[in-house]
Amino acid sequence: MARVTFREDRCKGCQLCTTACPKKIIFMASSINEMGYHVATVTEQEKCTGCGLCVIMCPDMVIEVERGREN
Amino acid sequence: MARVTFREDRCKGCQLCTTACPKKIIFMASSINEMGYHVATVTEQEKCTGCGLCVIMCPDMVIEVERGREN
Amino acid sequence: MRKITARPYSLRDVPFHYCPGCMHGIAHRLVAEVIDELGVSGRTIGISSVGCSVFAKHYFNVDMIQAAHGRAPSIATGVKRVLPDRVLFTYQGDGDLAAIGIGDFIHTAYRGEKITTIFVNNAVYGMTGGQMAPTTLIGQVTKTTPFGRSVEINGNPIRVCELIAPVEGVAYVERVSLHNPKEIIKAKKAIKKAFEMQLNGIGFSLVEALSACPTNLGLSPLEAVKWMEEKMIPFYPLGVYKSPAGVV
Amino acid sequence: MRKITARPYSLRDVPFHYCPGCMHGIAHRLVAEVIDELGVSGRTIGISSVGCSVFAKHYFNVDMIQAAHGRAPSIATGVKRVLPDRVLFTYQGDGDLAAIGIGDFIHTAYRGEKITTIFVNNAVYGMTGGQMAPTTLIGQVTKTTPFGRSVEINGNPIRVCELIAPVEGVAYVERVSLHNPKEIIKAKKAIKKAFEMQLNGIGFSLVEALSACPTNLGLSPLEAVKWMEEKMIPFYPLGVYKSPAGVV
Amino acid sequence: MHEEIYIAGIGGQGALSMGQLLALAATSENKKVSYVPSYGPEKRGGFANCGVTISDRTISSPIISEPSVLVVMNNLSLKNHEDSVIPGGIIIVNSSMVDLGVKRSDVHVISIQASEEAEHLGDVRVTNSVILGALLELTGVVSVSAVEKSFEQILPKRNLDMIPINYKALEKGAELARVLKKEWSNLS
Amino acid sequence: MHEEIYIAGIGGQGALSMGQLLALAATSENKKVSYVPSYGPEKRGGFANCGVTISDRTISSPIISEPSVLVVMNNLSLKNHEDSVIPGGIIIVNSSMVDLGVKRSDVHVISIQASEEAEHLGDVRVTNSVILGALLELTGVVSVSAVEKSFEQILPKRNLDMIPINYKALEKGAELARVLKKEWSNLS
Amino acid sequence: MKGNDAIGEGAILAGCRHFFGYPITPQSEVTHYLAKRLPEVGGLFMQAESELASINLVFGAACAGARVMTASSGPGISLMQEELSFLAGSELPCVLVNIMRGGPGLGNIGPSQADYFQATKGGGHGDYHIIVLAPNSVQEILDIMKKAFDLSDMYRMPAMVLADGIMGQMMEPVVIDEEKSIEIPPRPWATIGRDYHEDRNEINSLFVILEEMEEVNLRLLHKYEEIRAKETLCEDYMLDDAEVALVAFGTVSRICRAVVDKAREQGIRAGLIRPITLWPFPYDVISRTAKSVQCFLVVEMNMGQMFEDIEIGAKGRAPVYHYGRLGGMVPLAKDILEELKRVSERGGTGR
Amino acid sequence: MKGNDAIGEGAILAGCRHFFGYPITPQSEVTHYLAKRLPEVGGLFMQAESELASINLVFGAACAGARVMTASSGPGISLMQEELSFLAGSELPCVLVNIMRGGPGLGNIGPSQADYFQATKGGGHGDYHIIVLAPNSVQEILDIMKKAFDLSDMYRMPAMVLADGIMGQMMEPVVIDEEKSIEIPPRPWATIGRDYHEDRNEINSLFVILEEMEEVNLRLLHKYEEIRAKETLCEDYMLDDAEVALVAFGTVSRICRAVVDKAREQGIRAGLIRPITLWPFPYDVISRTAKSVQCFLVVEMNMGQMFEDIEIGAKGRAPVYHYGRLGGMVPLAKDILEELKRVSERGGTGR
Ligand SMILES: Cc1ncc(C[n+]2csc(CCOP(=O)(O)OP(=O)(O)O)c2C)c(N)n1
Ligand SMILES: Cc1ncc(C[n+]2csc(CCOP(=O)(O)OP(=O)(O)O)c2C)c(N)n1
Ligand code: SF4
Ligand code: SF4
Ligand code: SF4
Ligand code: SF4
Ligand code: SF4
Ligand code: SF4
Ligand SMILES: [Mg+2]
Ligand SMILES: [Mg+2]
Repeated sequence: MARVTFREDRCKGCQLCTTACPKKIIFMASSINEMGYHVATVTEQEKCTGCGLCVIMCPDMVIEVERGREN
Repeated sequence: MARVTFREDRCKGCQLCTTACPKKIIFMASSINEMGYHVATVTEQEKCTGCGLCVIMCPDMVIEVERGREN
Repeated sequence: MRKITARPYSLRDVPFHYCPGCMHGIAHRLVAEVIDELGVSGRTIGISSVGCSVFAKHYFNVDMIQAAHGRAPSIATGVKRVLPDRVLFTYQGDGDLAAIGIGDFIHTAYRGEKITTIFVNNAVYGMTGGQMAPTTLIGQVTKTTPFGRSVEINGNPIRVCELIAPVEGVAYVERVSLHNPKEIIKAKKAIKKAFEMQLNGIGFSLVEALSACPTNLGLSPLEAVKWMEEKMIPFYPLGVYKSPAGVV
Repeated sequence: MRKITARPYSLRDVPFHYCPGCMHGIAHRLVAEVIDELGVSGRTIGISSVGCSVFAKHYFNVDMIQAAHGRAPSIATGVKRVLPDRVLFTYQGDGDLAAIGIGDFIHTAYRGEKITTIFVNNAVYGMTGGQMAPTTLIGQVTKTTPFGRSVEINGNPIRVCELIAPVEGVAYVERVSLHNPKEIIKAKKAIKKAFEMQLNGIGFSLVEALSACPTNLGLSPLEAVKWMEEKMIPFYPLGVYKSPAGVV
Repeated sequence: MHEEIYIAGIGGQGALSMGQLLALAATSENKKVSYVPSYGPEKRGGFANCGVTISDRTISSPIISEPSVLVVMNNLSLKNHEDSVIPGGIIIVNSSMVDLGVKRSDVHVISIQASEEAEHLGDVRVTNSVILGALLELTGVVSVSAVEKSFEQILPKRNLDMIPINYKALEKGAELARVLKKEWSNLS
Repeated sequence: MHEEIYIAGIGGQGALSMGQLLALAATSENKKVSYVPSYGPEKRGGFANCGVTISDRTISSPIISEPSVLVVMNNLSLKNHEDSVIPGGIIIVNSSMVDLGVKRSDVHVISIQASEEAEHLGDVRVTNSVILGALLELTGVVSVSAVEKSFEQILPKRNLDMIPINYKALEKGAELARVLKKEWSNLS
Repeated sequence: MKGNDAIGEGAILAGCRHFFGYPITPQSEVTHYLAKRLPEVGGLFMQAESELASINLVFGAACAGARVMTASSGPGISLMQEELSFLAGSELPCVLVNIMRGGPGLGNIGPSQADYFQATKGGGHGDYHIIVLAPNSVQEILDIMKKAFDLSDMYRMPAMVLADGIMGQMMEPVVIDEEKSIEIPPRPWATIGRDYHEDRNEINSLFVILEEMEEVNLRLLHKYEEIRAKETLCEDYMLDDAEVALVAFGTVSRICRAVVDKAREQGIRAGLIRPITLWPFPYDVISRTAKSVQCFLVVEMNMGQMFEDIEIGAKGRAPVYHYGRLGGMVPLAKDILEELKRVSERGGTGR
Repeated sequence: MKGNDAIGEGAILAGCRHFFGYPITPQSEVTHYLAKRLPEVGGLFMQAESELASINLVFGAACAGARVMTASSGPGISLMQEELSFLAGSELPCVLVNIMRGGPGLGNIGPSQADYFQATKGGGHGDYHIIVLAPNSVQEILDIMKKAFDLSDMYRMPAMVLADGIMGQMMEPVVIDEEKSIEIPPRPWATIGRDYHEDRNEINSLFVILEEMEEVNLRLLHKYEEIRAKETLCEDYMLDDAEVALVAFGTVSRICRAVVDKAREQGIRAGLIRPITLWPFPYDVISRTAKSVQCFLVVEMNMGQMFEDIEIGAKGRAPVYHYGRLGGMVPLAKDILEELKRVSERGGTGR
């Protein structure tokens, strides 16, 4: 039970999160943000374990992870 | 057969040569030179072995040592 | 759902101006988290140096001072000597600390100044557009070593941890890397340890964080990570170089 | 009778202005003798630094340059890079080399610059009248440590040989003392070795010569020698710290 | 002949290389020329402008504050620089990137969907050449052939194969400009 | 009262402490005073001079170039400074150290074998006090008692037992000066 | 009291409790004095490894809100130029003392006034000024130290006391007014930790946006204009009916005062202008005087530095002459008097 | 060719084969160019660990008889001030380039002329000067580098080329006269080892005997006077019948030239004086012009620095006005024209 969200306007498309994710579920979207970068995203949300490694890796604090019971 | 001589005008009376001499034959004279220093001197010339340690020690290159046959 | 991640309080909520994949942002976050965890945000003063991290002064939510190039350790000392109960850190690049600032750095270390230095080594001058740093590797091409750094002309890279660890007055020295989550977690522990040394009045503490400057390496961020693994880390071994138990 | 002593050719026949018992004169003579023995007098350029030995420029019978305080290694490098076949030495005091000039010194060492540094450590600032030097011992009273040097305020003395020996680019490091004939003889050998490292293009070489400043210690020259034996040498162990075979 | 051309955009859009092409071409024609770039402080995404003065006579100031020709590649640049153009001057707008309108009525305005045109030609990277083609057609400040030669000097080796498509883009821009020029003369 | 006193010797002779004694004494008498030392560049054996101005009125320049009283303690100092004394001024010579004669005829000259006198008193180190005693007698620039008090301030603790002999030296100097003064008045 | 001691004691009386410095003749005695005295009053004396470090330690202490100072001489002050520009740009208060010596280069330790340009025009980069005060007696040294700290605080910028070895060595009696309580103004801008003040403080001299930097510069400019209007200090002597105005500062002004006395004795109507603040410079006094005198004679221990400021002030209304001694030499009263006679004869016939 | 490249190429054409420097924007491109080019011509490019080291490496290379240079910008040049005084005192030739940026402090990288005082009055200690040249076109940059080396050699003193980021970034066509053979004068004084010259050489700036130091200073003074007499360079434009004289150097002089054109179009008789050597400064031209114009308008990218030299030169004969932009901002032609109109109306009615 984990959810990962991306603050898209801050993403610089560096892709570091993509290799950090042990589940390899982060991909670069084809859409670009205001700064002109392709943003990181997750489609298979359900595979996310909430390990937070992507958060640790992201230099721009784009990523947030929530975990636990849905309330 | 050795002779030690002092270039008195250069002596600063530091006494370092007196302890350097293994024969302990160097003493400070009571006379003072132009700079106002008591100068180092040797009275018992004959005891000098010509080892040159005083020369090595003297910071002001006051001392000269000659050795060998008188010619 | 419980948020398991949160922006540290000691970091202001403004976007970093750093290039994509630049690890200055990671280092900033770690320092801020440590300050939060130690509960010293309100009595911490940070010194930002000249280099890309010049903007650190803008990002940390603590009192900040902008130093001249290389002078952060002396300025931190000036503050600390007036306010000994405050927490001081300098945040410096390799050019700043190991080139122009090596004198300030070494004397601060010898004095055992109770401050913490975060030293971000990216093996190049980032801000000025990619010139050789004292930590640039042999053979590495930069704007001022267009034919690759040569020992002949430029000498050997400076390994800062190795140089400073034996110095009395230095309490803690560790080299970490920011190129993957595992190392980042270690990096944070090192930074915490370094701040604790200061809080406990033991002495000067230094954390060298290896980092990449993809822009000036001319590599993508992922390529830069690989470069770090293959080239940089072998030359700059990670680990604790000094801790109060003795030189490790 | 055969004169077994002679003023070296590389030393001009003028009286030293140094104080009675000051060992700068001994160091000058040794350097000059080595230059003579190596037959490089005509292609040697010496850099005198700011300190009592500022007058070295006047005493050596080779081309001489008067550097600004602490900058001798950079100036020597500047000459050497233009004229690689010349023999360069710097003659520096502890304030000059280890305080204001530590940056120039360390970077010159890291570059492995093929020059020789004669470092006369008398644990005090002689020329300016007896202030604390980076090498002043803990507890030692000077004009700027009237209550004795304290680790708290001034930090630990810098042991230059220990600091620099591990550095790549450094070929030869030895600490000698000038307080008695036996050690002076060793000192000369060390200086010769250091110059040979340069002549053979191996790298940077350093001889640290412990010396006394009776004037500013407030001691007679003989008392100063005793002070060296009892206080200084125990803190600054004599010996070879690096030679091409490796760090000793 | 004396033309003061100011090209304004953001980093990465190629304003600077457009200016350099013009300057090189003018040099090869033995004209007096000066080129002065200016950047914003941001590492990325900041403004990147340049001014190119091409003249028959000695150039007094290389700093252009009142251009005779303004090229704008984004909204902000239009807003910032619109007022500076001399009356009777030309504003060339890449309308693929700019959706603001030009307010001035005392200048000639050329709006070209340059990016789209470039994509039609097969590579969006030749956007600037489309604009350049129009500029040359309108001002005649240097010859097309001089600019063509300059491409060889300025393009990195690995992109030399881009030369033909750039030529085409110049052509295309000129064509579009010719149409608009006719409209102007019809109007006036 | 306005007296400009210049004391010239070489390092170690005590010219500077003589000046400081005078300055301290004058301060204690609420007179205006200034004291300016100057040394040669040599570490040892270089010149060590000082100028002391003592006055009832505000002192313009503390730098003395034309002293009213000159004290010389070695030959070179006499040679260098003899000409600077104002006409009618006083030159005090420690003739134990100076064998040159004073050439000026428009000044009062006092020659004292001060070192010998000091040795007679039992300590050559009080040479300067002999000279000082003469100076006080001749000029009255400060009172003898003010100088005596100053000794306590200036002497290092371990030398406080030197005070009585210094007093005697002052006395001796004054005595010698009185004799010479009488000679002058006889002459003139 | 000795001038060098007066510097130290004056600082302590002004509430300064932190000194960072590096020895250099003829300034070292200031450090010796403070090394002893500061611990006695609970302060900190710390010797740095260089002047570069000294001024940065000062920078840090100033950030922390301390009244802080350093002292040096020519070569050392030169090494501080980058940081002086930073201190000015960051608007930090602190006090520097420069006991000038003969230059250029290593020069010698003789007295000199050859650092006038460096001090008053700004030896560092960029548009900035520091307040420069030139005392001419031991009492004034003592008092001016407080003035320097006060001005520095009020305007948040470095202040420098400029003197020479003669001033430092000179002994003159002084009156110490222990009563005067020290009021150190609050420093809401100091970086002493967020808990200790409102908001968050940043000390900075980097302004990447040109317009912002221009605004900062304009703010500095206005500050400088305010100081010019309010804080200029100048003393004159016998100026009212003077035909020749001597102009001199520091040590030399004392000699010139004696020259005026002598000249008057000889019937020459000489007067003296002594700028006390060298920046801001008393141009007004010069301009006013230029209308009434036949000419100026500027006397300095340099090649003619303040001279230029007199030329600016005189606006061509009266010719300006220079008499200087160089390399550690002190101009003698009698030589100045000679020169004074010479120029007063040439009078208004131009430079 | 780009201005920054012209600096490098100009140096190479002048026979310079040694560069020691440290990166700083907006100067770094000079180092990039030379890092590539110097090895191609058998020279040495060496990055130092700081500007302090750079200038001392330059010092050493100059001692060894090389034509040698460094380049930097504000903060870096400030760090070199001690050594500049030493170079001047030791009478060593070398060339420095200062690509000025906005200050004070860290400032920004915009163009600026705020280091005028530092360059021309001497930011280091003691009485000394360096030659200061201010080109205003890429061709002139190229040529002036040689001039700088030649003057520096001839007078054995440092020469500085003063420019800004606009000059550095600017591209203009240039003509390179490869033919001109380089004549580097002999250096009998260089410390290249006793075997390689007569006697024994000593490079020194320490003179403990005051009289000796004064002699050295006088020698320098005479040298400086000779340079003032012989080497002053200044250009004027439309000055003959001008009622208002604009005065500007470097980048700004180009803008002012355009302003003159525009003013003339509008019937205003404007002219331009462009000092090329900032030290020695062309006071004569200013003095002469002051007789014929109604007023001066000095335009600078600073708070008014060259302005003071114009005041000195004008001697009050014509009022001197200042128009400046600060902190990296460039004055616009139309704003200068406005100001020109304003002051030409106020005309001779004083500052
Ligand atoms: C005195 C001075 N010299 C040079 C510079 C130019 N400068 C700015 S940042 C920098 C190098 C920064 O490199 P580093 O410390 O490695 O930081 P990075 O940008 O790589 O993080 C230099 C040389 C300056 N600002 N001041
Ligand atoms: C920039 C600068 N700072 C300070 C000085 C003053 N100064 C001259 S010698 C010296 C210290 C010399 O000490 P050291 O190097 O130990 O030599 P020593 O006299 O003891 O042989 C200092 C601080 C100076 N000349 N230049
Ligand atoms: S929290 Fe873990 S699993 Fe989920 S996206 Fe991030 S790295 Fe992948
Ligand atoms: S690491 Fe952060 S900035 Fe980089 S791509 Fe992932 S989310 Fe974006
Ligand atoms: S040569 Fe040897 S024995 Fe003779 S005096 Fe010297 S030290 Fe003594
Ligand atoms: S060591 Fe030399 S200077 Fe010292 S006393 Fe002996 S002879 Fe004299
Ligand atoms: S230039 Fe390099 S160090 Fe600077 S922000 Fe970009 S990636 Fe980071
Ligand atoms: S002061 Fe000390 S170091 Fe200097 S000459 Fe005298 S004894 Fe030697
Ligand atoms: Mg870096
Ligand atoms: Mg020493």
